Amino acid sequence: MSQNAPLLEMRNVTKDFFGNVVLKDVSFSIERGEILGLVGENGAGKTTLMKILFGMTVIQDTGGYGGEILLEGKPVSYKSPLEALDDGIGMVHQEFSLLPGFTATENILLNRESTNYNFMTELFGDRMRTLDRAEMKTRAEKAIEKVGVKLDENTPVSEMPVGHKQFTEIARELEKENVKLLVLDEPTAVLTESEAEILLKSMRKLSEEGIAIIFISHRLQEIIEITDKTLVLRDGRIIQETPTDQTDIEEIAQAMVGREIHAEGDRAEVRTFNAPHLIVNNLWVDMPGETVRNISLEINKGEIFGIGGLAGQGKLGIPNGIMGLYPAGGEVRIDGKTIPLNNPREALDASMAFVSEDRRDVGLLLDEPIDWNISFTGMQMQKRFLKPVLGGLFRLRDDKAIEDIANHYIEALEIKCMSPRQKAKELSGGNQQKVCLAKAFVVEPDILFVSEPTRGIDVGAKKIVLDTLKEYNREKGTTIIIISSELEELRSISDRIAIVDEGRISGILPASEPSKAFGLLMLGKVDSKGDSK
Amino acid sequence: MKRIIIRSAALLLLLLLALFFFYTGKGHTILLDNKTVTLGGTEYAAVNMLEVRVDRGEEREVLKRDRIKEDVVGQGHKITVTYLDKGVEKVVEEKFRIKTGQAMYLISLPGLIGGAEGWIEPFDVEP
Amino acid sequence: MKKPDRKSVIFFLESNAVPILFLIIISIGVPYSGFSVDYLVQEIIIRLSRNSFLVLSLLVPIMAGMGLNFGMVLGAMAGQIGLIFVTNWNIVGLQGIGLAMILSIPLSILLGWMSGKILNMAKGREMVTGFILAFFMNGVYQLVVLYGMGSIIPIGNPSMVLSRGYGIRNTVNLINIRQTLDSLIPLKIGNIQIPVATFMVIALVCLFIVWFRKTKLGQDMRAIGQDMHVAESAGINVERTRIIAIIISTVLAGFGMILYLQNIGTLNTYNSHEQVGMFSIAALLVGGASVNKGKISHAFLGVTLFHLMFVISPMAGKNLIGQAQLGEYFRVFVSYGVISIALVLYAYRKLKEKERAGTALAEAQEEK
Amino acid sequence: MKKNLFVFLLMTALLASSVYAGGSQEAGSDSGEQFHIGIVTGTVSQSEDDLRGAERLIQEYGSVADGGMIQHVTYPDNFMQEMETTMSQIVGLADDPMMKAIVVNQAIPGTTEAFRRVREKRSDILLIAGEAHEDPATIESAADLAINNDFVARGYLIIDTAKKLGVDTFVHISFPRHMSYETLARRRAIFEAAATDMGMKFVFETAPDPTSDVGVAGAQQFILEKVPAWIDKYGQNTAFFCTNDAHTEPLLKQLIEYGGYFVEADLPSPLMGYPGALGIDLSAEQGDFPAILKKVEATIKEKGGAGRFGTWAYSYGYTTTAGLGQHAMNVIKGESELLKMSDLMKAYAKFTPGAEWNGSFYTDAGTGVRADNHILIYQDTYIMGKGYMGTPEVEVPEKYFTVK
Repeated sequence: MSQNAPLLEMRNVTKDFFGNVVLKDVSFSIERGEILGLVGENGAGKTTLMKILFGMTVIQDTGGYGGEILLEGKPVSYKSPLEALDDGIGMVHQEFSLLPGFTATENILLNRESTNYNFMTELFGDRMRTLDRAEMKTRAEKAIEKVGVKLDENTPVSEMPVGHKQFTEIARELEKENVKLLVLDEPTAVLTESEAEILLKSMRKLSEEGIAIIFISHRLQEIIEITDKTLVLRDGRIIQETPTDQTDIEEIAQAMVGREIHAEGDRAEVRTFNAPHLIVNNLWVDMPGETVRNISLEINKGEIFGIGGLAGQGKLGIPNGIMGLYPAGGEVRIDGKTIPLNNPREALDASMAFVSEDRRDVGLLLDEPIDWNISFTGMQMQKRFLKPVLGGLFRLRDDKAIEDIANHYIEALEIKCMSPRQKAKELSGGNQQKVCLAKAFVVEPDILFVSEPTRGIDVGAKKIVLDTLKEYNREKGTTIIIISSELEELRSISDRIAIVDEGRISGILPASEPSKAFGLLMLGKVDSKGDSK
Repeated sequence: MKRIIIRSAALLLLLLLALFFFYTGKGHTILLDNKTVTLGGTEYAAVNMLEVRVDRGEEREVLKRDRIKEDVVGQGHKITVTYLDKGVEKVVEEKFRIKTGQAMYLISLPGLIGGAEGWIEPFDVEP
Repeated sequence: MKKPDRKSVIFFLESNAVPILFLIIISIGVPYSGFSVDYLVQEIIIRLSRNSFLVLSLLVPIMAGMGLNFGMVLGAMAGQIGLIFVTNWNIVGLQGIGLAMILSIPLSILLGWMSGKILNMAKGREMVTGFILAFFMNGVYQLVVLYGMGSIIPIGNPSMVLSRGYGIRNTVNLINIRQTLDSLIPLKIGNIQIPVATFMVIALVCLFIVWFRKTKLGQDMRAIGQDMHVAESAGINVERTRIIAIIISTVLAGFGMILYLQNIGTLNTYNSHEQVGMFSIAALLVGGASVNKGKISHAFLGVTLFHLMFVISPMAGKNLIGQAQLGEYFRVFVSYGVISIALVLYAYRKLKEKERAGTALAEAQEEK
Repeated sequence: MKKNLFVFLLMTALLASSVYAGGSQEAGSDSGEQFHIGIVTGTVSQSEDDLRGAERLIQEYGSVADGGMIQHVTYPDNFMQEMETTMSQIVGLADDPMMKAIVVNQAIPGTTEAFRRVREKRSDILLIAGEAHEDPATIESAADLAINNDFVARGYLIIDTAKKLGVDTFVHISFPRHMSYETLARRRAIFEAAATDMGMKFVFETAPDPTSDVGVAGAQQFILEKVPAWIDKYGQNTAFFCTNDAHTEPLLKQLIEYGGYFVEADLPSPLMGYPGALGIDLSAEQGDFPAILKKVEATIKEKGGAGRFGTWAYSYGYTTTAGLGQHAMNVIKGESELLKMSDLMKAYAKFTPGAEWNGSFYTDAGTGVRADNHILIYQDTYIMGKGYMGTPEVEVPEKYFTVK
């Protein structure tokens, strides 16, 4: 082990998921006590990079990775996160990996509890040791102190405010004795400003103690404020690697978003609308991880309205709440008529349709054939594709009509399949997405919500999906609300775009504004005056 | 190592406990017979009036040519026979052990009173 | 103490809907049944001493997030096999009970280990899998007892073996050990017999469960019960821990079955174990437990309410409707109907809780 | 909070029960010298005849609820699973201070233990078990009187009757589970011995168990399909006997059509199998056995089955419930002795005008010990188109009592 070797070094790390390259030649290093800021859009490859570092099983299951990782000069390759933990690499996850029913103490010391001897251990092994609650309390208190927050160690996690959950999780990592490197994946996303401040302070303290930190954040302000070095990832490549004091927010934002130059070319024509169609007032939605706190929107008839924002800020909560899939409150009106919330049926009856981001669980009946999937909602909701039998006494499925409609959309959307009878799960992601769209088109809604329509599909399919949406909008005059994490995609199709940050609208801009303006909105830099019409 | 020893000891203890339960809990049937018998060549005549008690059970009367059944638990037992010998009340007390594997024993009370060898013998029901 | 406001009362009612529903039906039913207090109290005490142990055996897997363990029927089988041997060897009294328990341990461990393995392959579907497993194992049990015993496994007692020479008769008389534990320490208050020793054994299990929750293993089980993946990523061996949970439950169920049968006094060789699984689970649910939450108090309350219902409903039904067999139908309808309602109510409660979380969020909005 | 709830609920339940129970006891105390008799039977779906017997008693003596003497309750339909309920039903009867006798028909598993419990509490209650399911030695230890149908004597008498009807082959239909019942297995052995002694051919045929996977429908289908083949194989002069109630109906149906004899059912009654097999509606005759028999007999004759089909004129289950209830009443009033055969027959005869009864005490085949409180009984066999066969007068040779 050489003392001059960096703490962690990654050399030419490359990873593809079945030919789809997500990381290419990523090389960087981090010294002891250094804070590295890792930024990039959603899907830029940050998470995959961290998964590789921790040896998550999903990486091995999908064919491993290329390149090498050196810890203190020694090549390492972890088979499981536990091995990484043993080497002193800790991770604070974006989604909480805490046990809700356990107290802070119990979570911080999970599986590392202090225990007392009793005779039963001789008979049934060490797990028969009883917990030493007093000792656990002191250890937990010490760890919390290290984070530098005030936190009642006896509160169950389920009763904690989000910020405290985050601190608990960090305390858990710090409690480990040999921790050398800490990965913080968007730790401040759920924190209030003052809480974030505390966290940043404790990060500084940790770095002084020689603990290196990889800090993943969308809040560029924080990156600038705290990191020693900034690393910008885009499309799986390192775009920029600079000491933080030599760059600024604008530069980083531009490096992150990147494609601005060519995106400007095919901007949609500017259209104007003046007939409010869907009005949302003070909407809140309790969707785990996508909480909507207070949102008011006014969307015009025939408009394509984009909703953007970073993951976890609540943009997905909006359609899910309006469609009644998650507990919600506030007011939703269509053409002046109030739509009851928390009732999917009412939402559908109000001629709204929803293409969910959750294709596999909500969107599709995976074990059923394509034609069934396409016609299912229409059949259920509008009694279509049914023919009356015995003078209307019963209604039977009209297989002919179902097949016709399926063939129509297979052709229109270029769904690549063997036949309309093929099962949905046998299709590729892009084609599944097209089936979801067809399913929504069939019910001919007035308002169509499309959530993350291009997530996880390739570039070609993306274009078809977006073009289809656009065409459908132009042809039928359907109001389309498209929710996406990809700003460029929104800009290419929408008339106006709202950016959601921390469960609130941070601004609504015409799509023709430069991407930088949106980028800043996303990062919560601009005060949310915006153009709300 | 210490643990292995303790564990095997515990296992052994459990086994011993099982054996203890087995031996002390084993139930046996004792048939008490008051018939004229010939044991070792000597004839012992049935006794007219006779009361018998096994361990701390209740005293039971066994009539002439009668046979009664007592259920006992364990191996070591005591039998107390009270009878009238020419108008005089006499008590005979005998201790005996029985084998765990044998479910049923036959005790000849005249034999016992007469002090014969083999007043107790295993008894099997013909299947 | 906080002063109860309307909301907290409603919350109390909602979260205890099932026991309260039972209580209401029982308090309507008791007068119609016409039973005396003595009889009812005695019945409750008997049922508590008879069934609590079995119901308590369900708590450990619930702690480990494995739901209600239908696999306990396997433990019951092990207990019965222990009793069959003990009866065959004519081991009498407490020693018989003790020996039967010791004999049941290795069998229970084996069966528990097996079902744990299988349940690990069917995570999230433990209850159904356990049910089917018990059904399957019932076949194996019958094979062993009806064909194996007396032929391969020597059984000498002619009153137990069928006259054809192999197979155990459909009832085994447990007169040798009948109520020996119950009557070990006799206590009579008024006309009420209290089986002190049995309750002491039950108290011992309760202590064990309380203590067990405090051990590292218990803590690991609770962690797994809350989130298997989090526990796994913290380095807890989830599969092994789950198997241990099932083994503990199975061993306890075996003991519970022996206590149950020493009170009943006869063993229905081919049916006794079938009786206990469903009823123990129903009792626990009635007591206010759910698939992922079970406390000791739930077990006792459940046994009391559930069995009281079974005791009074036939008579209450008969006196209400005036025909004996309608009493039986009434009992079946009420008892099983209420169990179904209980399950529906739990689902409803879950929904309500979700809604409440939403409302809390909305209120938080208004405060801002 | 949970603990409080527990205590609260318990207290409320007890309070409620004490208040109400106090009331109900007062109500009962003014009926003077009277006493109550508890009758426990199955439900209509499980064993209708038993239940009708209880209703017959209620008709005569009134039910307790209306100030009468009979307290009738039922045991659960799935009694093999709900033994605890059976027990509490029986023990619950003893809670009535005026209860003087409990009759359980049929004495399903759990009866013995329930009787033990009643005895511990109330030694004054007469405990009578009709058609005991549990092992003879077990039920004898707890009941004052246990009754079974005389499977020993019937083992000889059924063969004897068949012989008198001119049968030369006797087919016994059953399956392994039933052959694991001591009583059924022993009767089969007697059948075989008697048949061999009388020069008849004895055949054992296996049919599917209705409680197994095939279900009742499957088992019945099997019988429907097999009977013609059996008749073909063994000839017209063959008598059939089956141990399972579900097998009886299809067997009768096919025998009427294809020929063959049926002396009597396992639990004989004019209602056993005949109504279904003949397709006759007996709802108007409910409980009136002479009328039922008349109608069944007429239909049998009409279909050409005269002299080939038999039964007991009065249902065994019906008379056992009613007869034992009556017997208990006679004993309590001091008019009868509990264990006197002739007194028992007197009580039975009340409900079976015209039919003779006979019986014996049960003797354990292993030890040869005669039980003094376990009586086996049987009724005269009635062959349709022929009349009573006089079986109670037939002497059963001693040797058959020891056949194992």
